[in-house]
Amino acid sequence: MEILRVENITKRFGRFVAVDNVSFTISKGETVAIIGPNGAGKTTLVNVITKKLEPDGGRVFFDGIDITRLPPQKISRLGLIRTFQVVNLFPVLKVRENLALAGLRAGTTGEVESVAEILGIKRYLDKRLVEVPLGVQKLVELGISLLLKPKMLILDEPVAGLGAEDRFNMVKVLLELKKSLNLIVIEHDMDVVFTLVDRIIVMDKGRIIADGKPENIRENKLVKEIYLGGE
Amino acid sequence: MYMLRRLRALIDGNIIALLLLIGLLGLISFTGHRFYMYIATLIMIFGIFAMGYNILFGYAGLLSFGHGLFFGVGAYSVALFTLNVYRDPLVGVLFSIPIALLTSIIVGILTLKHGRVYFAILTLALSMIFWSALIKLRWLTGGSDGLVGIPKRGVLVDLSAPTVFYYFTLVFFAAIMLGLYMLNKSRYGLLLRALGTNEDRLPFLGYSTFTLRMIALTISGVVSALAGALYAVFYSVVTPDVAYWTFGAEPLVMSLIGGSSYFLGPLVGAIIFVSLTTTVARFAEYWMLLLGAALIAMILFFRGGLLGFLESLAGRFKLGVYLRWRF
Amino acid sequence: MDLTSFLVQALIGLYKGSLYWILALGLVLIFGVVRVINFAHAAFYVTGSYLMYTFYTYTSNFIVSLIIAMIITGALGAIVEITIIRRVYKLETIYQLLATFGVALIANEAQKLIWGKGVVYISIPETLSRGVNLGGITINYYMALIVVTGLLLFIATIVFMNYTITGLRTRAVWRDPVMSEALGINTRLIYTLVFFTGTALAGLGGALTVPLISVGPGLADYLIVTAFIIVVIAGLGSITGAYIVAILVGVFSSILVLIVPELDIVILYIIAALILLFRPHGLFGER
Amino acid sequence: MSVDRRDFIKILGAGAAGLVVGAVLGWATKPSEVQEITRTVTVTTPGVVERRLPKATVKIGVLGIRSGLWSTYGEFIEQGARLATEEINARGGILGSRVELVFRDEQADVVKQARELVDVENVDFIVGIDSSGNALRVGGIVDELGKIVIVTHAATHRLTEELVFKEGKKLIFRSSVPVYQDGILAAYIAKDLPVRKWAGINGDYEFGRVSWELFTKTLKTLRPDVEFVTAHWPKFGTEDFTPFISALLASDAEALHTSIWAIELVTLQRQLTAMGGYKKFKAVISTLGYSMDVVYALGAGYPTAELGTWVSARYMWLYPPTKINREFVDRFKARWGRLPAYSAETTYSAIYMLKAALENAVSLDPDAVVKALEGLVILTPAGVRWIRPEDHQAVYETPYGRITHKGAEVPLLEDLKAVPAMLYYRHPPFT
Repeated sequence: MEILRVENITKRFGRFVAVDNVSFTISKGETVAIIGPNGAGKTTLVNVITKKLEPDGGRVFFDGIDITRLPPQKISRLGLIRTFQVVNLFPVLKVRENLALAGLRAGTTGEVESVAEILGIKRYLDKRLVEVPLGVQKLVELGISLLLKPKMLILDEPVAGLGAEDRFNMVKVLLELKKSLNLIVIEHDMDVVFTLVDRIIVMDKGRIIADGKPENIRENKLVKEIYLGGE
Repeated sequence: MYMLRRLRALIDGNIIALLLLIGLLGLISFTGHRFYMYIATLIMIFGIFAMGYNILFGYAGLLSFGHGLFFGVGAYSVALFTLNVYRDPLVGVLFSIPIALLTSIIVGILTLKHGRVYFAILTLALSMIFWSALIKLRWLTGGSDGLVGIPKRGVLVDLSAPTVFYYFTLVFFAAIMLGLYMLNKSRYGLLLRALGTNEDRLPFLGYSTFTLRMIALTISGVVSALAGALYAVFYSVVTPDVAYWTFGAEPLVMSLIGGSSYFLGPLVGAIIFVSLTTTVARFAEYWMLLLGAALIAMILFFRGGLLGFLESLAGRFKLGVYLRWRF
Repeated sequence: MDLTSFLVQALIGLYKGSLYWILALGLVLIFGVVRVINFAHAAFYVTGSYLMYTFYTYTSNFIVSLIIAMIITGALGAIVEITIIRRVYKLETIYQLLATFGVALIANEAQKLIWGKGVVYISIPETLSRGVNLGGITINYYMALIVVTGLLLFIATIVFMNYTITGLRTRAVWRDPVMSEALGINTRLIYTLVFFTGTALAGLGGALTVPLISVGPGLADYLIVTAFIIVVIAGLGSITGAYIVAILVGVFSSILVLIVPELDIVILYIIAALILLFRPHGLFGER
Repeated sequence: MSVDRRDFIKILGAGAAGLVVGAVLGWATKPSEVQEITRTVTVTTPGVVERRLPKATVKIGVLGIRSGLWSTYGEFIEQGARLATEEINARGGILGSRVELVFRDEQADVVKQARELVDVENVDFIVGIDSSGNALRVGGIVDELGKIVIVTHAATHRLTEELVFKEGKKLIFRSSVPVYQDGILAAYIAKDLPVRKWAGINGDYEFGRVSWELFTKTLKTLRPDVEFVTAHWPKFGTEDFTPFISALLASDAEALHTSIWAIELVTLQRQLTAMGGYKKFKAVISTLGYSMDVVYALGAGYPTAELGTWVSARYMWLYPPTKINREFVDRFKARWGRLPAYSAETTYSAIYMLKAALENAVSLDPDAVVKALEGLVILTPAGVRWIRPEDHQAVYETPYGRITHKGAEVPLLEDLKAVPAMLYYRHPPFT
């Protein structure tokens, strides 16, 4: 059964076409990675799906509902939650307050402590966000997303900028998460992608150039040429 | 046990300072010195105005140049109500609340859809329209001379004795300050602070920034209007000057002087502003010159306001920080 | 309402619009390049008027006094930039606004100290005080001179910005100060120069108006409002926009005086608010 | 202390003048008001010898505009107050008590300043106040101040008609003529001019509006054949009147009425001249045209219309041709180097009003002084002032005159036209 359907999404910036007529469907329970070189249009695509940006054409359905015209807060309330590439939270608020913002919205204030426990950031709860390390900030970002009770979670480069240990932690948490909800990750780190996902969508120059199981993608010639080959 | 924990969570440096100040203001009435009481009343009224203003400015991060409009709406509601409908200052002041609520919502609908710079400009434009209307609608507002004879002695309450009016203002002041304090501690306080910090992120948490901004504007508008209402009763007269943009910019200056990122900043700013203008105005003609110099000095050297300056001192001497609302 | 009086009213509006434009020009220039909303702009304008009054009274030479008034006002602007404004560039807009507001307060009171509290003006130079009679209304050559000066200033600014090296450098800073710095443009110098030019233009405007209006301490408080309305409706930082809007505001408000004398000023505010509600970036704003 | 000869003569003069006014009143008004007048005559009786005030110093707070565009008006008030005080102190003060002045800028929140004057500086009286809004603001809290306030410039009729007469705020007085001068008296001048079509340009604030309303209403009753063809309303702080002037000139008006004042009037007159207004308008009535700041600023360039540029003020140095006025003008000129502006005289006289009232009440108790001021008749430079008991308004006459240039230091006036105050003041109950 499908949970997300993207139909002919197009986004232009002036004359530049960032996302060019992209369509795909994701089924419930699937964990998907969107990969591609820089400027391939991955983040723009996610921005359009979650309405950080208005699409120039096409439609998006989430859980059977047309969300193309909905404002971001409605989409969030439907359970389609995303994170950002660069930590995008509330730096002067305490970690606990950052989490509480999500808790207050979704009625999960009582779970703040336990989520922090699971993510291993409990000892940072009473520090301001700016005062904690980047790895912890990324986990806070994730914690907020979890407290929002997502049906689907879109993670924009969850391990970017993290050290080896933080990266390992994050992947561990994500592996746990994929059991209970739909994940989409945008990621450059191929190790992470291949350990985590069931399906990979490859984008280049705003188009999908390949879509399939990880092992197939690894073998795809075109992908190798423009993307994996470059690594 | 739980109640006790809740209570402890509510107590911090701010509330202690606030209670001390309210107590001190209460004590001033016992001196019986009318000028001190007058200055204290001004501090309370402008304190309310500035604190109301800072909900929008310091919390929600929205710069308004049109708060004279809300102050004016409060002042003119009391005046028109007590002079034409029911002759009682208390009922009049309370009457200003629904009017201010309505005004805030209308202003919000007109101004909150665009970015922050345009919010500043649009509020300025709206307040200037309101100001012109006060001058032009002479049959209703008395034009530039305003409305005179707003009663202190009404059907229900008699505030004509200076001490009685002082306590009247003090009750409103204390109620509003404690109310704002609770707000600051509540979930809305958190949300408003988040709004001021990173409003673009909130929609992705499922919050509508428009609604949050509207809440901030409404609270701010109503509190500012209450200040205007008290001011009108206090002076017995209201003129369009209170709606002019320069008047509306005063709470901004107060917030900055005290420190707009601190809960008590605007109040501290109001105390300094009222005392300072009272003092420098004694230099007769050149008080504006001194005011200008003071303003520049503040911007160049004490940008966090007085509380920011104190915090940096406290930081230097490793004293705990009790005043900062963010903690 | 016959056609002649309507046309005359429009002509008067053209002259008023040109005055508004000369007042707004420096403001736009400074905002565009330096990104500072200069609240003290009108105070510099009035300073120009006072200086013109003083020098003209002593020298009786119109052109010389005009130039001296302009240069001294510009120099005062540069001094303010170097001592105060420079230190607030990196701060939030509101601090910049307040700093320039402080400068305006000081300037107003200083004018009172220097030139007294009385009313000051000079006469229109003999040759320009004559004029043409249109339906009983004399429009003198000096008014025409203002219109021409306004137009020349507009053309000069456009030419300077687009066809000279300094202009191109200024435009580079206008677009992207960080990148310009990386390219080796001395942004600091450009900022001071722009501030000098902007305030000198204010001084020129002020000096040009003394023969027409009367000057007193604190007049700036009343002038700055109109200047802001124009700059905001035009879209902050748009030079062409400011010229067009200034002329439009001049002509429009002038005609309003003729046809709805009861309401003119309110209508102007309402129209300004409506424009901003539907085009918050102003009529000619870029973003 | 004894009443010296000069004072005595002055008091006698005042008493005589009071009788004259009383006679006029008796002729013009209801019998009840005549009774009031007979009481005022008794006021002037010299009292017992051993009379002292409870304080060695009488402190008077002076409020005026001291910052911004109209600060010159605060200066006029200050000059008048200082001159009166210096004179009084040089002659032994009031009943032996010295007079001391405290000045404050009414632009720095007038109510705050008034409170501070009363509660901190402990002044016994307040005089001055330029702006109508400020006068009403102080008036609103005058009972809390508990001190007598004599307004010497602000012209809103509502101060005396509403606050004093209707609301019974007995502590407010006014030594200067209100907007009656600009509206009603202007109409009396206009009625004798051979023109029918009038235009008006007045400030878009209450003073301007009321001036024009009173002018048109009165003139219509006096001369039913007149027409008011157009009215313009420049806002407060208008720096350039050209669009208004061209609109005025586009109408078919023959004469112009304006209550624009101070710097704005200077600009208006200059631009009116430059745009050919004086070729079109046969007569111009400028109600505050003989305010000294305007007179000095326009000087020899003060334009004259064919049928006259009719100007007035709340007092003019060249009227009345009495000894007391001549001497006042001379002393003022010697002291300040300029001819007295009207608010200098109104403030000067306000202080003499206080002196007279104090000498009569022999008390600083506000109620006693209010009683002494009510109905007071006093000879002042502007002529005989009668403090009308009902509304505490000083009743006196200031004429209009045509601007003429005779090579004097300033433009002079000719054809002075005075109208009895009883005709052009509004009277209780102000309906």
